[in-house]
Amino acid sequence: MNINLLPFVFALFGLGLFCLLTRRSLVKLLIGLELLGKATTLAIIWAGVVQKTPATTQSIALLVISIEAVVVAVYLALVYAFHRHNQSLDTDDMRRLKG
Amino acid sequence: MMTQSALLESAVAFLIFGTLASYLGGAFFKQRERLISGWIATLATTGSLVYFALLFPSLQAGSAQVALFGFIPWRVDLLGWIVATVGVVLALVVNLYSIRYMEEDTGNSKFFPLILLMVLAVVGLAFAADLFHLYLFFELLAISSFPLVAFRKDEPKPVEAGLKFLVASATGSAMVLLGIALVYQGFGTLDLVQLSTLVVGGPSLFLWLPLGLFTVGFGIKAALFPLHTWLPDAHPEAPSGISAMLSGIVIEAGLFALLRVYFTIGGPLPWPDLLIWFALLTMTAGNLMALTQKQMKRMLAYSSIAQMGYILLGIGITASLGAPAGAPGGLFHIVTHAFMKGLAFLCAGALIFRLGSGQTADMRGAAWKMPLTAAAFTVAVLSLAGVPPFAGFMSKLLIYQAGIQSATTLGWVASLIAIANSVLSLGYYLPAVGVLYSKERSPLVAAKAKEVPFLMAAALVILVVLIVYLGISPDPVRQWAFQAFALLKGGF
Amino acid sequence: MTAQLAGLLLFLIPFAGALLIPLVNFFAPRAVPWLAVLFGLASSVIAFFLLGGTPAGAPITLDILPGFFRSGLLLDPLSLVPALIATWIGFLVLIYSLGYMKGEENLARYYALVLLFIGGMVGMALADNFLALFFFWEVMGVCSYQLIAFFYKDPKAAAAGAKAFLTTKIGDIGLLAAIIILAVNSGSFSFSVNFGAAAGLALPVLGLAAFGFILGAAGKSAQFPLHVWLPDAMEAPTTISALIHAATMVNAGVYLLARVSPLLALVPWSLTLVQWIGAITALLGALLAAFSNDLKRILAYSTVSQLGYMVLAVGMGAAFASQFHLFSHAIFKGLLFLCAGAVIHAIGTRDIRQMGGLYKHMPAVAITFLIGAMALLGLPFLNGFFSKDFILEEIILGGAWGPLALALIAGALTAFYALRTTFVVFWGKPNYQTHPHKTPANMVVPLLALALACFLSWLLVGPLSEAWIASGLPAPALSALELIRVTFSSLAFLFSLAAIVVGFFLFLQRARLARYFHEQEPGWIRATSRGLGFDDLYTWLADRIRDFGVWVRMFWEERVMEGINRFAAWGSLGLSRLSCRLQTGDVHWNLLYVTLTLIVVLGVALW
Amino acid sequence: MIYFTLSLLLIFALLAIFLKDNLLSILSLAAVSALLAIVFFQLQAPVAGVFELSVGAGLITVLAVLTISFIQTKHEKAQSGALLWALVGLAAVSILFFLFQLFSPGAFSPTLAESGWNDVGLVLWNARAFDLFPQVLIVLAAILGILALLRKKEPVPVVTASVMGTDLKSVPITDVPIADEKDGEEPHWGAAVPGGEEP
Repeated sequence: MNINLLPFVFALFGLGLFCLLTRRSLVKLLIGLELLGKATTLAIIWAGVVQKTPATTQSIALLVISIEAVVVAVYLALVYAFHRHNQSLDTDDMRRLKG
Repeated sequence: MMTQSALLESAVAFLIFGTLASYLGGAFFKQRERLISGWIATLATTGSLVYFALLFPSLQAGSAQVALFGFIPWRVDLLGWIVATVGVVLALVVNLYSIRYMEEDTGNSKFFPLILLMVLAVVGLAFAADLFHLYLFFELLAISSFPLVAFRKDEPKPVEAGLKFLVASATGSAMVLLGIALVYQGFGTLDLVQLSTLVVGGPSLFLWLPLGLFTVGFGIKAALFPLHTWLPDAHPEAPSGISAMLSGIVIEAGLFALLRVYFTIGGPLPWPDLLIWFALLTMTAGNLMALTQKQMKRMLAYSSIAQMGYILLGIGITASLGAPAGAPGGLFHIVTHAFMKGLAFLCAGALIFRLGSGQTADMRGAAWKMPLTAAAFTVAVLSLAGVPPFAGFMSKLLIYQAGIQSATTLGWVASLIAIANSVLSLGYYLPAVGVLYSKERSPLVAAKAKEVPFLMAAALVILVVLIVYLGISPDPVRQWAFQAFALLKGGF
Repeated sequence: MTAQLAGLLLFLIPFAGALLIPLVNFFAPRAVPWLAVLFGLASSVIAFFLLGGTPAGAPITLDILPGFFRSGLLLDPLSLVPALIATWIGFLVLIYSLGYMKGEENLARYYALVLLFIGGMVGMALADNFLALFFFWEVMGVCSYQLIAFFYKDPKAAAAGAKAFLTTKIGDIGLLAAIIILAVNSGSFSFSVNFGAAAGLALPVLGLAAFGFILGAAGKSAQFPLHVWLPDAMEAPTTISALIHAATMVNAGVYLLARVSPLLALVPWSLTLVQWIGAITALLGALLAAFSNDLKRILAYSTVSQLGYMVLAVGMGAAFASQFHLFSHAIFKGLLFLCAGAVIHAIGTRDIRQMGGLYKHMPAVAITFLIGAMALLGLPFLNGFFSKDFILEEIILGGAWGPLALALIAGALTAFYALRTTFVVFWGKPNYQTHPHKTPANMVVPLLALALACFLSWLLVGPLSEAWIASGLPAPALSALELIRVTFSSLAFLFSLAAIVVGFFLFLQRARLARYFHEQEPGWIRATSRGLGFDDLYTWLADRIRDFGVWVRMFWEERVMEGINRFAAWGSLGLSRLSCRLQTGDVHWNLLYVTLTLIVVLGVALW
Repeated sequence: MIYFTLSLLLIFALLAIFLKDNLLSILSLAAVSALLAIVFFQLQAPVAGVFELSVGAGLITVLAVLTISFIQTKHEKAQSGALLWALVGLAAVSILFFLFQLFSPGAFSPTLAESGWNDVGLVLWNARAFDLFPQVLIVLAAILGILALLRKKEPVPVVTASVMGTDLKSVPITDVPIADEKDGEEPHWGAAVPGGEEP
């Protein structure tokens, strides 16, 4: 039985991008970034399956997942600071800098 | 005589322990946080720089495998050395400058360690031989720069800039990572040297997708034209020292990563001229946008985008048209740009430090009260525009030459557009200098302007000397740039 | 010293002097005139080394633009005569200037320009290719403009300078066009290459080139119809007039025609054109000179007339004769001008009707002027006599009867105005009010030298013709004795004698003539006094051209350039604002750019 | 069967994107993580699965929920019923699929190579040990960064001594009109910054 998970990877990645592009909230931005992360993690694991080196890809995936968590933490800290200034999580309030 | 790995270990250890010591020292002596953290960081970068300098002679023969601390396999080559050393030099100057500059800020015990981590990331990026390893340093670079951009979190704008930077950067990272996964899926290894041989012999059919993802992913960090949008927000809002670091070495690091990837697995490039088109777009857009900026630092940020176009053009000309001078020109421009843009941002920072305003209009006539700063700014800006006796001219000249050397229509057109851009860039550089030297003075200048304190002035003078020196006798460094690419085989 | 080195020094020294003088003026302004004289002396001494023998060896060449343009020195008799004349007369002029220009302002500029002028002429004569020739040609043009307008505070002088510059420019355009035509054809600027390649050129194209050269020469040598600038150029200091008339500028055109005469010979109509231009100019000049009352103007028209003879000789294919006359003319015209300068210096006016009886005050000047005038009208055994008869003889041999007739009439008129001027100025009733100044010694010395040369210079015909023949240029083998024999036994002698006699008769009848003209005042006389309407015509034309130019300039500046400027400024600013719109500040837009770029990059890769 | 899991994953991803409520969409994201963990199990990558489940579904969710609840105002917290519902649903789905996966291990891809904890540990500590170096630095950077971003607003420490040649007299910043106010106020650091005081 032949399976190919790459279409799912791209679908998930696309969903992440879609979320980033259309949802005007900082929480949704987080979700979009997370979806991108999930897609890449899946792609990494799948690469290990294809190359038959699951241990290597799993260790890479561990690092990637933890980096994801780290980035989310920093992001949330920034969101916290942002909320202090704007009392909102709307990206429409994030348009001071332009031009 | 220390071995190569011992030298590199010392250089890296200085940075690591500098990070820890700087933080702990600052955290323990809360009252003198800024001074202790700052001076420890400065000393750490100095020590690191010394060992980098000692490392140089052993790189003449080509790249070498080094097991850092016994378990980290890096490949040391001249190309990486140049980028890493420029990063360390810039960090040294920025540390020196920030000791005084950050005196109104809190949290300095985090500020200086983060700068050191940033440099560490550049060093790792420069020598990493494994694609995922490279990515990790890339991520380290990003994560250490987010908080620095938003360091003045009590104002809304830096936070906003940090958020935008983070979102763009994380998106780019995800793309890079997806590309890495695809490469691994295709080749079963992530070692760049192995990949470069596999690409030549093995299947490259699938490579367009990861290469595209790498281009866009690293391109976001390198601020190529349509991907640059985070830069004009992040660079001006960061503290000026960080602006200098970001424009001087961080975006170049993104480009360097792209370059490394292209030179290893980019052999069968599916789109030969892409880099050149990107470069032309980037420099034109950057210059155009800089033209109507009202804030000094924002203008400089846009000009960084334009300068990235020049670097990319040099590399692109060599990569796709085969003119040998291009890539060394680009590399040399990385060096000169680090110094001149660093200097420009530090000068802008010095003006803001005294005036409290970043608007160009508020700096009217500041030169008469801050002659050294204004003179340094003039040097930086003229050098950026590529005016002869300064370093920027030398590196730009190499890039123009490469385009003409390639003897193709595209090369010629690219060189002409680059030259036209240089002229265009004078359209905003000169007015900025003119404002400083204006006869009339803005009220802010009349009330507050005075020459910057000694430490900041020292930082400015160091960079001015570097720029003038590289402009008058570019040759050792220019020669290194040529050598770095001559030694390059399979990406290292 | 080899001839090559001498040749090189000959034109480098004046240039060096021209460069040095402003510097010296900075430290020691009073030394400037003497320094200039020193430089003149140096080059004129060096010129003697060139007399000995024309070089057989390779001339000096220099790659100025490697692979594209090399220039060198051409040292043949044809080029040496103008060069030597420029050097020597120039030296005399410099000495003379010591006295004449004393106390004027801007002396450094004056001397620098004079040296540059001399250097330009020497360089032009010694150039072995058209490009260098044109360069020095233009150097002379600029110098002449500057020097004619030297008294720039005088509007007339400024206008005269501009007029000289613009008029000669018309000719320069022709010259440049001709040079380009030839260079495009042969791929080289060298004389020899071009003369070799010219035969292969289609006749109309070659004719165009020939016409360009004729136009250029006419402009520089003040030939009909571009002669109008020369009389006005009399506004210059008299020394400069002498320089222009005798030594440098006007000789250049004749030299050019002589130089390209092999080329003109290939175009049948061009020689005829040159003959007629020369003849008409000779007559016109003489006529205008006969009815002028301004001493310098008379001499200026006389120069025009004599140049006409020379051009006529070139048109007859007798380059040697023209150069011989050029040599003679340089001497006696230089003499006449310097005398005139002395007179003007003494009296303070240029109008001959306010002079008269000056012999008593300045006998030396009077005698030398008389000698010069006699040479001018061609009294036997003076240099002008031999050279002019030589030309007439060539005309007769060539059978150009029309031009001959004009030339003879011009000869008669020449005799008339030469006698009239001499008499009115030096022997007639004194009409001046002021007491004449004494002539300084350093002004008299050059006069005596030149007067002596008027008697002796024709003796050089022997070496000259030998040198010509030796270097392969067409010239009759003549010695001085031979020249005497030929001259006195030819038809031309009779003709010119007749012309002199007629002129003398006219001179005797001058009172009646004057009364006739005064009472009847025929239209053509009025016209003559206005330069036969040429000036009016040119002024009208120039006005129209200027109007057109103003309109073009307005259009160019106001519409085109301003438009471009505005377009560039608005365009770049507009583009800037537009592109700044791209920076929406909205993070979603930022990400949209990223996504679109990804799609485009991947799309390009797939495609 | 793995396709089914992935389809469900995509559905939850869509939910995470489109749900209006912030908490619910974060919980949907947690569900996505959980499903992804199951996919990893199915792909014989249990280590990554467990890690994804604990970090992706657990830690990140907790962080996000904490942050949001910390900054969200009261009226938004009223929807805890929905939260409960979602949590229960999530748990049910996870358990269901975990059981399903346990009952039919390797049914989808019998050729998959297996790698347990030991293998991964071996790789991570030997073959790719060098990646831990930047990893540690990243964590360090993140800690420093978060500390910097969450630092209390405190007065600038006043130091009067002169240390290592630095002249420590700071310049008082007085109010001076600023030329171009169009872009909003410029940073006046040193001056008091208006902003919400957090508890």
